[in-house]
Amino acid sequence: MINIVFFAQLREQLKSDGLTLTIATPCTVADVQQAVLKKHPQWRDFLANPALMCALNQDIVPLDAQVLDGNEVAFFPPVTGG
Amino acid sequence: MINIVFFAQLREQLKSDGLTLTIATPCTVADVQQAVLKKHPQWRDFLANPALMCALNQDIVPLDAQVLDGNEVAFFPPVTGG
Amino acid sequence: MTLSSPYDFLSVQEADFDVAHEYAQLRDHNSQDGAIVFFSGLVRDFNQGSDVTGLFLEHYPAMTEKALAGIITQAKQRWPLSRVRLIHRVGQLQLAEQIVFVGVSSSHREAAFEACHFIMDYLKKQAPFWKKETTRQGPRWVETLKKDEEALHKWQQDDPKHS
Amino acid sequence: MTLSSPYDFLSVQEADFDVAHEYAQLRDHNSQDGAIVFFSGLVRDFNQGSDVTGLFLEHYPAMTEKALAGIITQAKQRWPLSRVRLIHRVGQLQLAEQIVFVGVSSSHREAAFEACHFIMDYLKKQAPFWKKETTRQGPRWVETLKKDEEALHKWQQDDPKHS
Repeated sequence: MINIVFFAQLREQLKSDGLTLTIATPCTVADVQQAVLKKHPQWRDFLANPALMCALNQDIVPLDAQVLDGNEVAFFPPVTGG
Repeated sequence: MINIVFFAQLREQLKSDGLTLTIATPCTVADVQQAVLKKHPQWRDFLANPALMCALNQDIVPLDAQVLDGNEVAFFPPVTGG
Repeated sequence: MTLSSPYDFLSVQEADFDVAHEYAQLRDHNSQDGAIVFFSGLVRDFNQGSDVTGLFLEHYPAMTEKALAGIITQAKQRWPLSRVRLIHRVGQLQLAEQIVFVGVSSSHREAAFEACHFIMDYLKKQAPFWKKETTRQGPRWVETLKKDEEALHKWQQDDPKHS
Repeated sequence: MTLSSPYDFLSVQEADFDVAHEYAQLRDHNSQDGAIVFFSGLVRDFNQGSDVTGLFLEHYPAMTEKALAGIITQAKQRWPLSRVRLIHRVGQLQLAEQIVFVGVSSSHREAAFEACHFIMDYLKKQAPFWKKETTRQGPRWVETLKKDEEALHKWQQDDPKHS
């Protein structure tokens, strides 16, 4: 099971702060993204945005990073703290 | 009349914090330096040091800066504040 | 990830911070360091063309401290820093309130300036905080700035490991 | 030379200064600025290979404030700074005492970092202060450092007026 979380504008656009999905692992962050879109196709305009950042177990990673069962995958807009 | 002042190591080496000299103006800072050395030839080792900085009326200047009557000329080692 | 030195400090908090206290923590019992540099970021009333009246700071709680500790570790690998203190606030902030503090001490002025600047540039691009401004035109998520991206590239070019 | 803005402040003094007060002066009633950077320089116990126990700071009184005001003016011509505060102490200082404070506020982080760094680099090479350290080996005038010269060249190369 993968824990998927969303933040900021993306959370508001999807009206969801996350979900859990059971998918075959190991897979990639991009595979997780596609599995989410398969379940929620109406999220495509927001979740398929190439400007989004991804984190895997709380580290920023590229879309091809390897995901294992039990991992947490986060999608969020470019950060604006500081 | 030119007011000449020395600071820091140079002041200690010369055992003088300055002097006044009457010389023909306009002249250059280098001319002032030579006039001081003519009067105090024993200062040559310290006052002819090319690492010294010069200020004319409290602005850092090169040796060829023009000096007028009544000006203040300062010689000092490289600064080390901050 | 945790901080490796007891003299370093990292906090993500709703409460305000006291710059005088932070400065004292960098300075006290520290006669080997000649240089302290700090940055303080404040809520300003004008940003990206709107009149700002306040700010809400969202973050990713599980990730925030880990990301900031990683940035501090990178800075300490790159410059000789004795102490680093970093505080970032979250939640609702009013106009002119303090948002972020980064303070570093070093025996060398150049290292202190560069490391403090580096930490802020990396924080701006890699720490999971998002600002939602309250403006006279309504609430609005702050957009990322291209110049913040460029600020990061500068450090990557300067770093022998990346050139 | 005098400072052109009532928000700027410059002092050459024997007395210590209070960083919290200086920070408040940079920050209070200033909701347009998002960034404050400051540098604080301290007497450290080890410099150029000797154990330092104290410091005497000599200066050229007629020139000091003029030189510092000129550096502040240059920084304000080069970066959008709202407020600049600069304090340099003179006379006898003990170990770990504060020597110098430079604080700037700006609407932009990069400007605040660069201007504060610039002011310190220029002060180190162009303001008429001289340090005489008390060390366990006796008193000793501090030597100028080649890296301080190089720090200045960096700003001259960066400045379009010099390239």
